[in-house]
Amino acid sequence: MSTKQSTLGQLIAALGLDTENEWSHVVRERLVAYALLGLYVFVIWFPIYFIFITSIKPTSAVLDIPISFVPTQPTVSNYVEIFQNRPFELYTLNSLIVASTTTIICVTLGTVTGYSFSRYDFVGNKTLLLSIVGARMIPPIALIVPFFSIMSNPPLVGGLTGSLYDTRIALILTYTFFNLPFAVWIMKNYFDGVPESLDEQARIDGCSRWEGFVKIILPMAKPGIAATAILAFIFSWNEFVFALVLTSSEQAQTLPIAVSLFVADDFVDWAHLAAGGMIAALPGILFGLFFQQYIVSGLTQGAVKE
Amino acid sequence: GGNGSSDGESGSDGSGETTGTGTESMADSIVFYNAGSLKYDPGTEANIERFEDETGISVEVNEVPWNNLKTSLTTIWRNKDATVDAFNGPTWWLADFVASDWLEPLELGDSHMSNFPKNLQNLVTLDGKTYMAPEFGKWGTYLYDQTHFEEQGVSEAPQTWDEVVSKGQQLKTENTSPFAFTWSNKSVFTFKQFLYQAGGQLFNDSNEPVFVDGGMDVMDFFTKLRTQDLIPDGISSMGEGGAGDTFIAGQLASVESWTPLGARALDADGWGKDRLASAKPPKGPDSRATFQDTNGISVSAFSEKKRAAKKFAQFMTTTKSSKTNMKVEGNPAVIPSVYDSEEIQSQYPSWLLEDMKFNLEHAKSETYLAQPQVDDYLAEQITPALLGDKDPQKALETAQSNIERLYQDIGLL
Amino acid sequence: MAHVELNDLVKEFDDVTAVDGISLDIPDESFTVFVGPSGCGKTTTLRLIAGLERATDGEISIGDEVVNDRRAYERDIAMVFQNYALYPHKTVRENMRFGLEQHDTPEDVITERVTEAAELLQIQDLLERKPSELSGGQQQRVALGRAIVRDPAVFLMDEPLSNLDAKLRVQMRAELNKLHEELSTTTVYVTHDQVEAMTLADQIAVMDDGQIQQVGAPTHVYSNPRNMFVAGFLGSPSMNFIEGTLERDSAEKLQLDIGTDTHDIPDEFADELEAYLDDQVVLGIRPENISLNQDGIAANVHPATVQVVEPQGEKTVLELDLDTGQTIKAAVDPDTTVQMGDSVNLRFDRDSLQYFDPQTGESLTYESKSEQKLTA
Amino acid sequence: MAHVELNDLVKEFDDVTAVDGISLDIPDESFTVFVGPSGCGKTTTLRLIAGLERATDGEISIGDEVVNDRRAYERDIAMVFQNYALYPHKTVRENMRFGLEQHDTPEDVITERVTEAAELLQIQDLLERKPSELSGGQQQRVALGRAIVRDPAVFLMDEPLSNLDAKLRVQMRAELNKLHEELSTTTVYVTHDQVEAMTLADQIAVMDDGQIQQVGAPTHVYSNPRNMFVAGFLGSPSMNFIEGTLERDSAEKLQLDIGTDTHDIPDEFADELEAYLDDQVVLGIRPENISLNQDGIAANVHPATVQVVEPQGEKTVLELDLDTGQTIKAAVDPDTTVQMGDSVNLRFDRDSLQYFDPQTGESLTYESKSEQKLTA
Amino acid sequence: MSTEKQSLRRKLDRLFVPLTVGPTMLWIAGIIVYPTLKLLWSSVFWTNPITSQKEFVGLRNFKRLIFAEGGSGTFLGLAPDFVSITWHTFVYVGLSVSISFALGLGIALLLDKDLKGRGWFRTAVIVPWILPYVMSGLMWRWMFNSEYGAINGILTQSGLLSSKIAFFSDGTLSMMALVIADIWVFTPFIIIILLAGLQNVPEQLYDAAEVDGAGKISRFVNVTYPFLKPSILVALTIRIIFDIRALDLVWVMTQGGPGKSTEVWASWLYRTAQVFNRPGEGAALGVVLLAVTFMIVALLYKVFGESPY
Ligand SMILES: Nc1ncnc2c1ncn2[C@@H]1O[C@H](COP(=O)(O)OP(=O)(O)OP(=O)(O)O)[C@@H](O)[C@H]1O
Ligand SMILES: Nc1ncnc2c1ncn2[C@@H]1O[C@H](COP(=O)(O)OP(=O)(O)OP(=O)(O)O)[C@@H](O)[C@H]1O
Ligand SMILES: [Mg+2]
Ligand SMILES: [Mg+2]
Repeated sequence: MSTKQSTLGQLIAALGLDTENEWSHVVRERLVAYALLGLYVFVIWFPIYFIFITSIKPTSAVLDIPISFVPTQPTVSNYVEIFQNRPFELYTLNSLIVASTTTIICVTLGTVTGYSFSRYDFVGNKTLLLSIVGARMIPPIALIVPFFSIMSNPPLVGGLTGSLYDTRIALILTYTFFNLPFAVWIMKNYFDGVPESLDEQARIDGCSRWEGFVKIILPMAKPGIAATAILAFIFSWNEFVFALVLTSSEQAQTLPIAVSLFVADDFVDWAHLAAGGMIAALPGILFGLFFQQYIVSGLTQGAVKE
Repeated sequence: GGNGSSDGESGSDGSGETTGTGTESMADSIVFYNAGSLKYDPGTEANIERFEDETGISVEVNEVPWNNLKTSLTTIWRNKDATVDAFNGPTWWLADFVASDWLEPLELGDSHMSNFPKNLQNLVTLDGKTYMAPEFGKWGTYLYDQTHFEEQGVSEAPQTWDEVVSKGQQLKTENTSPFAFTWSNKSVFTFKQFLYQAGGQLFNDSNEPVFVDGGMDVMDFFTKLRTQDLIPDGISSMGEGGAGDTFIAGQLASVESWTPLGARALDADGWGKDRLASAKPPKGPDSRATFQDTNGISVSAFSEKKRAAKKFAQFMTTTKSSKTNMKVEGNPAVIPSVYDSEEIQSQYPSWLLEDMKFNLEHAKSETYLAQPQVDDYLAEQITPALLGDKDPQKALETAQSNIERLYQDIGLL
Repeated sequence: MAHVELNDLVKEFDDVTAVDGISLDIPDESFTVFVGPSGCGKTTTLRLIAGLERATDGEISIGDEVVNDRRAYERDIAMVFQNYALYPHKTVRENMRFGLEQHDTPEDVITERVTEAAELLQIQDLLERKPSELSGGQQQRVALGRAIVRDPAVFLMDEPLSNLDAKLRVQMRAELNKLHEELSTTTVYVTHDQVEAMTLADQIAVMDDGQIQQVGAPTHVYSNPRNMFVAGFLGSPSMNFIEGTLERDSAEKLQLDIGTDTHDIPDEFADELEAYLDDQVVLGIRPENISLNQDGIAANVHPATVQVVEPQGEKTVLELDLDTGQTIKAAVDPDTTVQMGDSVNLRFDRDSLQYFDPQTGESLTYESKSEQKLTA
Repeated sequence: MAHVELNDLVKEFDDVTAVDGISLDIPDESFTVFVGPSGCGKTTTLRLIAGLERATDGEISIGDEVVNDRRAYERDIAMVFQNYALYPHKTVRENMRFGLEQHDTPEDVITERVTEAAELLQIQDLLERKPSELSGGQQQRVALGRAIVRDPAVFLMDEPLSNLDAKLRVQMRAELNKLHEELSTTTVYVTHDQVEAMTLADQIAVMDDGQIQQVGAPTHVYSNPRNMFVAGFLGSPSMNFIEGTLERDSAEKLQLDIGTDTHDIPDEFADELEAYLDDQVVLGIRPENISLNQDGIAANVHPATVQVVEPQGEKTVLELDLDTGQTIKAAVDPDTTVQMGDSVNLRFDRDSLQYFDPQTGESLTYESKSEQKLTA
Repeated sequence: MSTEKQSLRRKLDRLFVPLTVGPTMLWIAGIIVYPTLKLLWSSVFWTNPITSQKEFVGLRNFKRLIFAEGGSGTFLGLAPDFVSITWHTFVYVGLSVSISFALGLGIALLLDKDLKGRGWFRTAVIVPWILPYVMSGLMWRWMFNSEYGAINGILTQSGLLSSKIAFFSDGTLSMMALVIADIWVFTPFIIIILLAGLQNVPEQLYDAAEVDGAGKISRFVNVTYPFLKPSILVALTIRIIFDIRALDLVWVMTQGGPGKSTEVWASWLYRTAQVFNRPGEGAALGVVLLAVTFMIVALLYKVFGESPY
């Protein structure tokens, strides 16, 4: 009893909910925040949970009524069957390579360009920025055919022979085209919020534009960079239509394609689909968990808050 | 025929290979686009393995989700790209592909083609050339829940549309609807099947849409079913999976579904050979024809490995392959003789085989140009009509005039 | 080490002219202090020298080289910003190290200098904190520390001690003095603290409205202002100005008629003022040069009534109404016993008198006083 | 209108105790000034009163109500922040209006008050600018303006004049004084400027290291510090401390042996100091209470050598080496003629002497001097 | 430092803007110039889907898509498809963007608080966005399944409803399902962008506002919002642009059905260009879409465009 209380007490203290050390309104707000966040997380995770329990139900039990929301006879057979037939490791690898390369390119170029747009009033600054944002308003679906033709013909540059069709490079190029404008724009807006006096101080400290940018401004732009990186990563991670058209084999196909393959034409085998979906979701979830501290610290650190 | 070495000099496909002529040497690999995952096509998978073993030509299978296969192919061909050699798809794509010069005639020879029933041969032949080798059949089979029938005192499946209605009254219970259709979320397919049963067709020989009269029979039938509550609510959204699921859940007394549902039902909990039964489709005003949705293999006109691809198309559609496919997967064979073979007879109940064979021989279909858009014009009118939200006559007339205009537009009329 | 030269420097922001044609020579190794009212352009001038703003017009040279087109990082300066501009994500130590690292200073030198500066600024215990965890004065000391660890050609300091208490400020002032004596780095310094200006400066530049009013040695400027603005700006409480008409008294000597009272002009100024006979002249006298004549009425005293007694610790400031109606201030001994309402006689220290032209504000006695000093 | 009471107030940041048990009564309508060295906890105390920090311990009441759990916006205070904290996206006018709008002030009152305050602060011309287009001093005035337009229960001002030049500061000080006389709003004020502290305060609280060292009327605290810290902190240059051994001279009177020289203890302190006979005692004397005895050696003078002559305008500060080796400072008339190296005799004003226990730092004469003042 | 190195440094510094902006502009030019021209070019041609022959038709493609051919009795002479699909798009984008924005803003504000364990909350909240859209679409199709879906399960098994709802057989319900799925998938995006933006709000201004007597709402309006504006602009713009042309969810969940009741511009464009093989009309739709998007973005710029300084 007493230990229970003390662990409860510890929990309360750890969550910053003890009225001893905190303002009562702060505690009240925190409580409300925890409650709301808890509710929200519960609601948005419920579908994932439902897919998960569907995936560990025996195939036949999936269609039981009433629906059981707690698995009674969990089984991994759906997973085993799927894994036997699917090179998921390859799809995951492709997704990872494509998404991370795209992210690196977009974040690098987007950050430096966004910074210049934010700080320097060079000729055409506004026009260029507007055209960058405007560029991304073209709906990509309208461009499937031209893109396919670019990628399936030997590239103009580099003296390479052979086309880029069904390579990760094709996807990376396509995705950077889509993501870069946004990266530039997000970073520009972010840098607008970083006080210019810090640039000046860096200059006084003997930094050239490059050095000041790299050593002072970049560390402070972490939240913006993190947001941009996540955006670029997830967009590439999730893209489907172009992956479908530009790739045709495991050497370049990504997870969304893998998932879509579970959809047979004429009936949906929900148990296996759910298992496949979980497997396809897993890299993302693991990725999220693994990088959570980077995501979180990226999104908060460097903050210019004074 | 298991002897694949007859023309098996596996010449390497030289880099300077030219397209178009049949005199090229045999490539040692081809790219095959399969609709959906081979996981769900074990029959095809087994046949591909046999092909590779016997010819030494390796087949690179590219699984493309069904919904996107046509897009992928269209994109590739609009670029005159040689990425794909052969693919597997339904017969109703043929007309558009052929009209665009995207497919290569298969030159399968009469001996091969004569294995298939006449109606099917016609379907894959355009301007006298064969563009698709039929691989396996897809058509509706009337399945019913025998236990439920017995409980409601119905001893025999309905033989005609009228019986569907009359027996439906008996079969209806609180939890169970008497009747549903496999094609139900593709209302066009449903419509076509019943149109054929009513003796109608979509187009006449000079490409004019002519379905309004026959269509009205279909609409009348449906209105009866709907107003008398003999089909479930929301019928328009019940895809094959949905109808099948509902059937297995015991909430449908009978269903017109493509055959694998039979196999699924036999495996399901609480089902078995005693409970599941099949019958021939109920006869409409004209016939018991079902809708033909057969899949076959075609070869790309832009392929650089046409010889190997054609060989593949032929191999995959031999009697043996057809039998294998049916054995492994339960896909209905498109060659009547397969149903009589001993292996198959021992594997499936004879009543089922009898109905399947009947369907194969009586199925109907049409190939017509601008199929997706024609279907779209149809669907947008008949879906609300089927649901009772629109006057059927008016819906059909609108659809017909829209299609007429489309055909004028593209120069067919 | 370098001397800095400003030539007709102008800086305009949209519709504000912040710096309006400044020319100034800042000799090598000198300590030049800018003073002037709020918004007169001190910070802007510093930023122009630093290369953080582009001059609208004019020329800046550092060490004989025109640097208008040089980037700030190429000018080799260290600067203390008025608003600190500390890097919020770096600790105090990192803030201080950064400039040195940028200049490829060896690690041991960095450590040494940072430690030294931290000690000098009494922030040794704060080295690992982030700026947000510091008090205002501590942040300011870090900003100062960041500059003094460097060894630049020019130091620019913008009110670096404004947030420090008197005691610390005296210490820091002494340290800055020592530092300047040791390193002799040319320093340009902005302050609003007169004591700082007087004690630190080799030369002091008084600015107003974007222009330099007077430049010179601090005591010279203080005791010999060129015009009423400078006279009034320096000194706290500021100089009293008493306007009157110049006339001749019965003895034919010049005297100022200031209403019901008169003021005798000292003989040495008679020549300069002659020309203003019968004209308006302003007499300037600093509060600390006024004393209470408690021995009864004598010559050259002015009767007045005490209005306010303001003890300020080391001195007491009196607000007095002259019998002529003008209000003036006097700074007297803190142990004075006068009280509100007392009638007193004021004696103006005759060595410290100044006379100005009320129209132009120019000092009438500037030249002669300057000479006097020189000969003295 | 409200009085403010602080009871054993403590504020700890992670490992720093910024405020360490402060108890203070701030009477209604009073003007209380906090002074103390940089980092001693002044800002933190203000923030605690404002409700921007939560007290780790202790109690704060405003107008008889304990407000520990009241939020800042429920406390009805106006505050000038040390770092201004202007809203960068609002114009000067909007910055000033905002607080009034929050308190549902009628439009015409807002307009009137903002116009008035702007005039008073001499920022009328800047009303449409954004803070980033202002000089440091201008920003500070806006921050001040934002507070004074309000009519709160308590004003909190954190070094509101630190970035203004002397002249403007004197004006602002006067305006604040007038404002306080008109409105009588309880005001808590932090400054490092002693003149400000002395002239504005009804009571002054000297802080060190998170604690209050002494509270009282400004002149009282200045002339009668409770301990060496207070004595040394107030006044600039600060009080000289001379340590010696208390002994009896030939006449049996107490005297301080300060090496080669001695210092006679005035009779009125004989009783208090008696107990320290043969012990160490520290003599405190402010620089301005030291004068140069130029009439040759007499009683109670101390010979010394001038080391540094520092003219500061209104006074000149001398750094002197006593013959005993100790260094002290004296503030003398600016027209002094002494020069570096001169030998002089110093006279300590005997009314202004202080004595301290060197161990505890406590004043030994605090009690008796307080009484003296009272009876005087 | 050697003078050589110094002059290099100087040169590099002078080239800062060209070097930072140049490569990106070149890179992007690929998608501005080429595809835009391609799009405009294609939109004035008509390709016979049967014979693949191209024909210059001027603005006919636009006329056909936007105005009814007969023009009889339709609203403003607009094509009924155009009107209804525009309305669907408006409903779909409007509802899902506004709801997810409100939700995302709320959650971002909560997550910006100094809470223990907020790291885990952040991760948990982002996950829906990490899952492939296809998977999410299927998942929601399963959730809304008319027989075995969790939603029907909960509603009927808890006794709230007596019979199950066939969500995908009703246009309105299908749209609702799409909107819910869309909100589920894209709210994390809003959260992330706004969360990053919130980091730039100077803490001291909250203090100043609180002292000025500003309550929660007023602090949000007067301090948070001005600093968040650029991020809101980014979040809304990208969100709207993505949603207007988002195809994945619609295609996986309803394919525009039942009938055409959930057909939106994106699926219409896809259907026209890819399924019907009518690239010219698809391109024309693309141009319309581009113009509409541009207008929306311009509007957003007007509302949120100013930066806080
Ligand atoms: N957020 C914080 N975290 C940790 N320490 C802090 C924080 N804020 C203030 N301190 C410390 O608390 C002490 C008191 O700070 P405070 O700001 O009250 O000083 P102050 O008296 O206002 O000084 P100054 O005159 O320099 O402004 C200082 O040592 C400071 O470093
Ligand atoms: N970025 C700007 N845009 C417009 N006006 C500006 C800008 N910066 C400064 N000013 C104006 O230029 C004038 C000079 O400003 P500056 O900062 O140099 O004054 P200062 O002498 O440093 O004053 P203070 O002692 O108050 O800091 C002021 O009137 C100020 O308002
Ligand atoms: Mg300034
Ligand atoms: Mg402070």
